[in-house]
Amino acid sequence: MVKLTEGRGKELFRKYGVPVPSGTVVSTAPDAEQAVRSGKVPLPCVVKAQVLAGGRGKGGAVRFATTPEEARAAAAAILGATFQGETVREVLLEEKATIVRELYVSFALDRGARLPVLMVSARGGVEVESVGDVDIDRQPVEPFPGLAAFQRRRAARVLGLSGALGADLDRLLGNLYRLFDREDAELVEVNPLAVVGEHLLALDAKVIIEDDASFRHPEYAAIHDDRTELEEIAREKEIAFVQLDGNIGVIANGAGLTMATLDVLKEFGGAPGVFLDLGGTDDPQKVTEAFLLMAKAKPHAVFLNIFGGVTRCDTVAKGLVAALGTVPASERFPLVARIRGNNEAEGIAILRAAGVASVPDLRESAQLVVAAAKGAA
Amino acid sequence: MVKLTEGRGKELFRKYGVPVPSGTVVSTAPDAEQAVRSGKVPLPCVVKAQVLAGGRGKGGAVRFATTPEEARAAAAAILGATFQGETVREVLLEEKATIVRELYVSFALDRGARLPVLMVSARGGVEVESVGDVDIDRQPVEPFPGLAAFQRRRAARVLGLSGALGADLDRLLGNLYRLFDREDAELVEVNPLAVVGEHLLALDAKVIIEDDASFRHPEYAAIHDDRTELEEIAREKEIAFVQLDGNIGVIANGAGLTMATLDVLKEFGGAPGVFLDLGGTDDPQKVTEAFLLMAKAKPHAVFLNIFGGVTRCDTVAKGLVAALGTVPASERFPLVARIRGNNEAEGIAILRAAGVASVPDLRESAQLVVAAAKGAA
Amino acid sequence: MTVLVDADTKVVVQGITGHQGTVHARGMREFGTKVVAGVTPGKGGGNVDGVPVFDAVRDAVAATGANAACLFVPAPYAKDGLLEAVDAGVKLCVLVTEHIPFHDMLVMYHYARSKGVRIIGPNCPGVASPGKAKVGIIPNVVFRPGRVGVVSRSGTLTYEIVNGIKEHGLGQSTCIGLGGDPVVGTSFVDALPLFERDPETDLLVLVGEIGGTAEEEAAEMIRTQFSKPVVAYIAGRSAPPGKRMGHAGAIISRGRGTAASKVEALERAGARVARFPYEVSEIVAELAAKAGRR
Amino acid sequence: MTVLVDADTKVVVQGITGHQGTVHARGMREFGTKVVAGVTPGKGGGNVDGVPVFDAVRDAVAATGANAACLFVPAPYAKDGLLEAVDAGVKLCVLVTEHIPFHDMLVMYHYARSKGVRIIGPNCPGVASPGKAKVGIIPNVVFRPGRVGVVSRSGTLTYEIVNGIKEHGLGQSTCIGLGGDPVVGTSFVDALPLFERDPETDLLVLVGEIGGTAEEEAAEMIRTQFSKPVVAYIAGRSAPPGKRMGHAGAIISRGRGTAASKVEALERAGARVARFPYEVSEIVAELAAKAGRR
Repeated sequence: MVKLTEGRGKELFRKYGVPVPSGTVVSTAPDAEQAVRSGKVPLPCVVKAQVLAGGRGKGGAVRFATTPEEARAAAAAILGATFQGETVREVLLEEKATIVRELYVSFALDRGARLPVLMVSARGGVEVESVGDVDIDRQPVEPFPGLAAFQRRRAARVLGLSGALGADLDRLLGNLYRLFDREDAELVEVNPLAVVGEHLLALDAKVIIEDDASFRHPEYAAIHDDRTELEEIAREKEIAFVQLDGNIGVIANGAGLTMATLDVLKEFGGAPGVFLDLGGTDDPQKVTEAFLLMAKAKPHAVFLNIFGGVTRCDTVAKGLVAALGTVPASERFPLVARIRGNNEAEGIAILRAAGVASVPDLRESAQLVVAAAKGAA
Repeated sequence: MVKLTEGRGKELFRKYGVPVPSGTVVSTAPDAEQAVRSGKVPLPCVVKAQVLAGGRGKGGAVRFATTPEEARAAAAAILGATFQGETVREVLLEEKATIVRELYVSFALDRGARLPVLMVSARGGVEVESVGDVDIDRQPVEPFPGLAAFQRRRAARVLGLSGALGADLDRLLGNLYRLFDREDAELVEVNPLAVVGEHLLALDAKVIIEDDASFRHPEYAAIHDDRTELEEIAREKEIAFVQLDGNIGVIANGAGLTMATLDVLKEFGGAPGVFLDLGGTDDPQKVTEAFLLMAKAKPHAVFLNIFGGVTRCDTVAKGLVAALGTVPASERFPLVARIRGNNEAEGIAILRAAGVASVPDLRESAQLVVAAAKGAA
Repeated sequence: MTVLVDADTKVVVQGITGHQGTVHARGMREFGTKVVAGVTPGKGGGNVDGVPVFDAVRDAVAATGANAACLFVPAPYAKDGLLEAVDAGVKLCVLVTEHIPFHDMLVMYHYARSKGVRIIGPNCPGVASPGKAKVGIIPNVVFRPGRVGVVSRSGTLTYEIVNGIKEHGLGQSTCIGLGGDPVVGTSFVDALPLFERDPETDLLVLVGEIGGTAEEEAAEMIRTQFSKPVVAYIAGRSAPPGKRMGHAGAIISRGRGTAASKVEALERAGARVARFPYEVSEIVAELAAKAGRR
Repeated sequence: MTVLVDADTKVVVQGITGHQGTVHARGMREFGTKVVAGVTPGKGGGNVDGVPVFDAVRDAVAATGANAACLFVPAPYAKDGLLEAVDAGVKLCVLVTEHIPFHDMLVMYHYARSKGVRIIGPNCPGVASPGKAKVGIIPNVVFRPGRVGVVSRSGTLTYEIVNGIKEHGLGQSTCIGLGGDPVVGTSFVDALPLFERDPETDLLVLVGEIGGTAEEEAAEMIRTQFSKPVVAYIAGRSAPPGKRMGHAGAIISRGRGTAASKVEALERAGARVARFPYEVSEIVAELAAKAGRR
């Protein structure tokens, strides 16, 4: 998934006709001052760190300014700081709104119903998790015929908006749903949606775009703020890769088997570090690349747990043997292999020829790798 | 329904990305010459009368020109001429295409299936009515999910188009369907859709827009080339009005009852002239207006046949009596009334007070009005 | 239930605060129908002749258990009104509104169908079963309980013919006015099985018009799957080709859908076809008399 | 038919000329499945291992009577491929393709449903009944005919567990791999009634994952409407919150969909919940042995 920063989310809001305050994103303190001086950002203004973490207000990542100098100082204080592990590289400056009421509006996916759901609450401006279910109105939206006018009217009644504000909401919801649909969003959330004077303004923007739709949206391909460097390399090679805190590397295939392997390692006292899911490849070259990527993460021991389906055991064995030949002796680590399923016998034979034993029992192989990691530590 | 001329249809085609030859519409012969001289219309070119009637080619309404002077002469010959009762006020000039093949493509409504239907035929360039069913491929299009890629591929196979021409057709069909859907069309027909060099070109455009969608398309309100003057007045007053060749005026309510009245009058040797359907009004003012409109058509006799449902008999009677008072003696005509249904007794009483008798039996009243018309003739 | 409505039918009138809505809600109640609610967005909380008005159909259904909707919503908003009724769980929607674009009707029809909801109309008089309930606008005065079913594409012509049946001393089981628009929620072939199954209908009157092929399709069904006597009438036998007689259902095009083709198909299917509206009740009376003698 | 497939299942493979399509078409045939046709637009007229290839699913169905489709169509074209299969009248679509945007799946699911077509997947291994037919990619080697049903959101983990059942000397009635994407054509609650009705299934193995609430919903159905013994396993008990483990089904969010909540719900519903994959077949063997003794 691609989480957009508030600034990028608001750009999308503007494009789809969802009203947002006047503002701009800058990456230096002087630019912040200049943005205010030029009139691009009216005063008083808000200066917000463009990080994905929540709770920015409490963490000092949101500040206020009434002069260009204050805007500069606020930006200087925030830029380069770290919030929940994220370094601030950009700040959003925007006009501070005089809020009459704070509301909540979002579109998300209801997996059970297989429908998008429109959620609204008159209790906006707080973490939606803290709002009781009774205060959140949910309406499923059928892709055909799409968000209907009667649903928008109901949302307006729930939010207590009528007249010009009701008409504003009607347009806003239509536009927000179009954004959700056309941009392949997993989530579009406005919290708070503020009543400012006689109009509605989206004071925050949370937009998550679905990875799988990237063939329709190449513009989001570059945005992956929460990946580590190795995760990024893995992505380019189309290998699912997750870095945790432990010291055992796991190469498996399939999300379920990968997670099950984690469960078993933990059971035997192991601390899994890097997880690498080959998925359904049957290309030995890809196996080799995955293995070399694993070596870069410097695990204390590696557990190769493959059940051959689309991925054939002999393919994995060939890729593994090829990779073993290129890892320098200094970077070697203990390896426990377990390969089962399609072409199991051929795979085991290839590994045996390269001096690697396959341990067919999952309990036994997991215990071996945990012991090996402890020995290497 | 609003039938668009070829020129207007092609404007829509351009707007939706359906390729048409370079061309323009002019209304004078000098403008025709100028359009060619300016290069707006490349030579050789075609000069086509912008009338809605079919068979223009045989009627001399389509001519060719290889010089600006010839274009002028062709336009002069066509403009002001009459084809099947329509006077030519505009001509379309466009580049003459070198046709490799002529195909047929249309979207229309299949009432039985309640679905739009895509029809294609490799036998284009002739009246589609003359093409056998076996040579026309029909594919219903579900509004959800809309025209699918596999349907466009099938159309391409049926038409024998592949490679760049197949891709052209794929785009063209997608755009034509969008036009059909978004412009509320009853019919969008391209005949011929021509293969010209390596591309497809729509050499004709037949577009019919639905009247009922006029609240979404005010731009079509002015276009009603096939209405008589009285029909146009009736439309403004929202009265359904049809002019035929006979001498009996009929005021009825509802399309079915109006047609049934026609059937009965013919049975008794009458010749219905103006038909006026009040629909479901219960506004006496509208009845008065309808009656005065009828007077303008100068019928030899008028038959008022009302079955009161939404329209109440007393309302009709009041409106009729009000109208009778304003028609000058010189324009009077024999009137036979038959009013039944809701508030029948009140309506009959009102008419009786104004000296008009209501004849309850349809057979008898029809015979009376036929006799009256013959007496007046 | 006999056909579509019965004594358990509870109607919500959408657009009840408009002139038409108010008048016909009253007409339905005078017929004996349970009109339990009205809906007009923004007017919730009030009432019309004592019928409570709600802002949304969902609220009306929750409060009153309405299971049928009668829509007097203006054409530009009719699609939304229908979607709302379907979403609220109503199972029968009578769409009185005229001039609804057929592109809207395509969406409404296919959506309602996917949810198992029946639409009658648009541009239709609706359905009435004398002694049970009426959803729509057919004038009450033409009815009298009986055993003749009526299904029609017309409006006032239906009233004329139903009234004729009454004047011949007979009565009706159920009368459905389907509407004559290009896209209708319920067509003859959808309605015929309802009458075939209905134990209260002995004989069916079918009133068609020129244009479209709904009557030809009905004839095919009558021939193969309909066991009761049918008396038919097709309006527009003498209409000139290509001229509109008032609505889009009445266009003659390409030689299909002519009166001749419809009459021929119906006669071939064993229906008695009247040449004029007044002949319908004459034939019905004749058949009823014969059946009575047997 | 037992569950979804049987000896009358005739499969058309969409994307048969691709590497995956060719390999798995072969695998299905080796399983004993009637693979009657392949489809690849533009390659009609050829064949793959003797299976005729058509340009369109409609042509393939007309020529071969195919009633199930197995799709190996790349994600950007998968929606069209599915719509084509539904339009052609196929009744079961196994969608092996991964990385299909869920917005596309919403359209595919609701369209297929309106036409009465069942989708398995996307991003799934498909369905197999040993001795009858397989539509999908589950490796043949793990199967052996028997009376244990398996339904799972996982891929290889399913193979692992199915294989374990075989290694304990037991066999499977039907195994369905549902796929773990956010929007799936068939979920646990859709699949459970099929196994409940299936006379060839004595016991059901349910393999879930963290994320979503499909397992909680399944637990509720097991508690109230499922009469056969259930052995469950939930992968990801020790996965860290908020980290993706490979696909979108495996996100922990807002405290719902945790392994703990799933395990608790299943245990409350009377299911035996294994803590590790290898425990599943151990429990199954234990229950089978007990049932055998009775």
